[in-house]
Amino acid sequence: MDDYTIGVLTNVGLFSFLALSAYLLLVVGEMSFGQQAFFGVGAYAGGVLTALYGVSLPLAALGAMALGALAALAVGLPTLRLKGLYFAMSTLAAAEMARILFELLIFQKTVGGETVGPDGTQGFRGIRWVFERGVEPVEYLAIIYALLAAVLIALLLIERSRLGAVLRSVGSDSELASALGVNVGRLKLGVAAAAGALAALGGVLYAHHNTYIEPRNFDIMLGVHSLAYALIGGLGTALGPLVGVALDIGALEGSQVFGGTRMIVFGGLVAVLLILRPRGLLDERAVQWIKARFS
Amino acid sequence: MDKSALFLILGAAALPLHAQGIKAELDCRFTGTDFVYDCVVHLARGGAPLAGAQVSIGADMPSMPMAHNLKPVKAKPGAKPGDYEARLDLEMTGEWALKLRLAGPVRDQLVLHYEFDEKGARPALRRSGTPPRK
Amino acid sequence: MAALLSIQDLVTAYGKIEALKGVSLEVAEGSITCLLGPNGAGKTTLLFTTAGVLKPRSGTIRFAGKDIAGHPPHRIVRTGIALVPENRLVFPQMTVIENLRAGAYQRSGAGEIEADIDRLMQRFPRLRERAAQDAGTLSGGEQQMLAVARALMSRPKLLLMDEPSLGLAPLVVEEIFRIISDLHRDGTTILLVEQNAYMALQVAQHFYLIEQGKVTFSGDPGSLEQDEVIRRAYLGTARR
Amino acid sequence: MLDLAQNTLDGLALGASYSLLALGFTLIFGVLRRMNLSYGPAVLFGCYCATWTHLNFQAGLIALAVVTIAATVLAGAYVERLCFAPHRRGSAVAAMVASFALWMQIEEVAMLAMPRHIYPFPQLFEGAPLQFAGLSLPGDALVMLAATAAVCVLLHRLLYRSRFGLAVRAAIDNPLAASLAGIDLARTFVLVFALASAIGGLAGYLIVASHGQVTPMLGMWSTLKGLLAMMLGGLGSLPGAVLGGLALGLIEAHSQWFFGPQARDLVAYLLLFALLAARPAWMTRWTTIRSAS
Repeated sequence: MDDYTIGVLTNVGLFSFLALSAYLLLVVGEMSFGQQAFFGVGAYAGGVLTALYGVSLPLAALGAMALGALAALAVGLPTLRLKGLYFAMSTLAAAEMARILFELLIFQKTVGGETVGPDGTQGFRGIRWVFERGVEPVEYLAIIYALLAAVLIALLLIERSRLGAVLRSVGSDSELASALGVNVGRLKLGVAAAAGALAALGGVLYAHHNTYIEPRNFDIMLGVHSLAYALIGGLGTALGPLVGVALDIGALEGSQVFGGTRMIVFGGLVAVLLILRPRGLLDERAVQWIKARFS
Repeated sequence: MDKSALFLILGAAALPLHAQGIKAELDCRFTGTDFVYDCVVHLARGGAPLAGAQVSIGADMPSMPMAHNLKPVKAKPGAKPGDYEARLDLEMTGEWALKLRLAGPVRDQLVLHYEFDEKGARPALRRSGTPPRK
Repeated sequence: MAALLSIQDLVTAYGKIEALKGVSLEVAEGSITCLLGPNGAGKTTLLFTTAGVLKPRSGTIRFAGKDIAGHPPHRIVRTGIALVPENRLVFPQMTVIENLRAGAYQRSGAGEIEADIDRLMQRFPRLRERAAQDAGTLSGGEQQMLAVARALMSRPKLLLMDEPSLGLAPLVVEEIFRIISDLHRDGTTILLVEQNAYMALQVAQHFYLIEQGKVTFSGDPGSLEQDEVIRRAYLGTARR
Repeated sequence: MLDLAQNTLDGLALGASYSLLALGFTLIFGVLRRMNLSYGPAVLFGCYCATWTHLNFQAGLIALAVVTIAATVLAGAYVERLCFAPHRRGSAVAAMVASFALWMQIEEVAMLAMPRHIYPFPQLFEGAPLQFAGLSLPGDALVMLAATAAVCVLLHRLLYRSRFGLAVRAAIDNPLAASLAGIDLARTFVLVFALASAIGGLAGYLIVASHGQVTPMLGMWSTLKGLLAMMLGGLGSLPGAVLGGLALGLIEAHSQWFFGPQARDLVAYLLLFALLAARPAWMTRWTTIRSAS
């Protein structure tokens, strides 16, 4: 595979973490415009841990995920009792605040004779942990997809378990679910934390792939895209968001057929697709239909 | 695959061994046809020109870098050592994040920000994401 | 008397579930025709289909000679049919007067409309007292009167009424049925869906019994003993 | 003290543009109960069409305003037909995501047609700012305030004194009752969408003419500001949209003065977040929001 194909597949993998993060909240009926903030938290935390403190990537990833989960709780605690559009707007506000805080974040150390670390709007260069260990692009791609596979397996197992059913019940009618004894508040917070950690994991991997991050990478466009991928792909299964990402970045971007006009084609395609399948490609009905075919 | 599996398991916490910082500068000239620029990359390490590297240049938009990126271009070694030439075909003017991927004597990746216009390109003055108020 | 409204083999479904399984009935001009039947028999579906809110799957609805099946609600209102829906649909954040004006949305001639409003105010004195109030602040009975008055503002030839006495105090129910008889006296044709079979049969000239989306009986109030009708309406017509 | 007054004045002028944007947003949300993410991009499309006209023909200020408004209404109609008409009875989320997809599309069309990063736009008011009592009010700010006041008055008269206004308010209050009263909901929604787009086009023109430049950021910027102002004013209420816009303008003007440009937006978002988290009753007294999905 040439460098470009590896690059596109890596982007698909990285974006999938973010789309899955948005998907998790959608399953419990909450629409978040802010998962890109936790993606950014993961990127900055992971970058600082490896570039400034020499922590190994796996350890740094765990640290970043923990921080992502904490950040998600900090946003979720005051807002998760909000409904629909109010919750969505609070996540948007929180994420834009995070982006501006990244712009104000200046925290540098001299390591090996160079000053390294976040420098506000100048961004954060030199996250070279992966390059210094001579990891080939195709190997890093394998790591990303191994982690993605692990996350997917976990999600698909949860979906089949009792917890999966409870999550979907909260998503379809949270009043009814709480009437049946589900602690909706605590459950939604748990899901928000998990979604935050998942986005942070994607962030760490992105930072080390790109070796440079800046606040503008984590703007509202990223958040709206990840939400759209989950909704276009369909909420029936954890594979749905991946279909959304693969459709846009994989097919259209990768094909370069449309070149500059890719967004025009993607925009029109999605609008028409949503008319035919308002709940996305792999919605609940499609998943039942497929299960019926194969079980 | 051994190297990546190795460090996944080991996760050894090692001091970040830093390849000496590589500096890169870019001179680009507008070729006359829309958004196509002829560029020369000057690579230096510790002050001395870095010759003999394989350089490929990709370009991303600062916002949504994972969705907007153009096919990377392989640069040809230029006249002087440490110089590499490449023709960049961008979709539009404005600020681009150029991703230089180096292989050969040193493996690294640098990201440079340049503002492209009708004449050529100059380092982008970094302003915040929030649009400035008049 | 010629039939003002005649419905033939009307089928309306919600997705796969057929709420009306081929209903045929007629409403004679100037009459009060009553539709009785247990909950979920399809009474409201029939009114919604006639008023155009629901699209029928098949069958015809002939009104004053024209087939209006499937037409959108705003065109059906223009042909002269007005629906007073279940649980008193009003515009809660608009005043009583504005609710009435909305009812006359399709009519032109401001003078005539204001005259109609005054006439209705005489017929419904309670509405005159509340004229400038938001409809949402009215009592159940007052809202029901407002809903009827608003429907009358479009000067309908046929008035469809969906359980006007639902959830109202007995005294108010008396008043509602007095209004229905007055409307009948003034020549308005009424198709009345009503739970309160006893009161409905007092005013109706003809009635239909509907169960699980099918008409199972039709006749004049005299043709069956009152209790027999009520027994059938609510205990079903299971063969003994 | 003088600075406080000057900042307040600047804040009101800035807030006026936000109010116009929020009015357009709220009209669509109030009637359709739907969120239109293509609202800003439609305004961008309008402004780009005006810029194209300006670059190729000698067009006066009024002509450019008309082109902006007309093009915005055109883009708005396109969005309405493809994203909102098909989902009228369906899910609000599908409509919103479809409007997001068209946001991408419209912005890409605009940027491909005119790829330069920044385009000059004829200044609304060349003269020196108005000076009184030690305060200065630039001409375009004055026009912005006047335009916003005019739109508020006209909109109020339209809604409370015209037959169309009665239909719009009835559709907002109770769509089923409205259709039973003989109001053609489909036609009302299309007309309201056009009205909201026209207001957005006017706002876009005034913003671009007072800045004297057009950038591709205008689409996202106006969507965010309109949304923010609408939420601040209490979702779905037209007076709330105007007040929310002015409040946002004041917050930004004062926080920029005290803490600098970055803090300006930080304070605005922080305030919205705190407001939403605390969620005082007055924010929802006007509408009950069924969950968006």
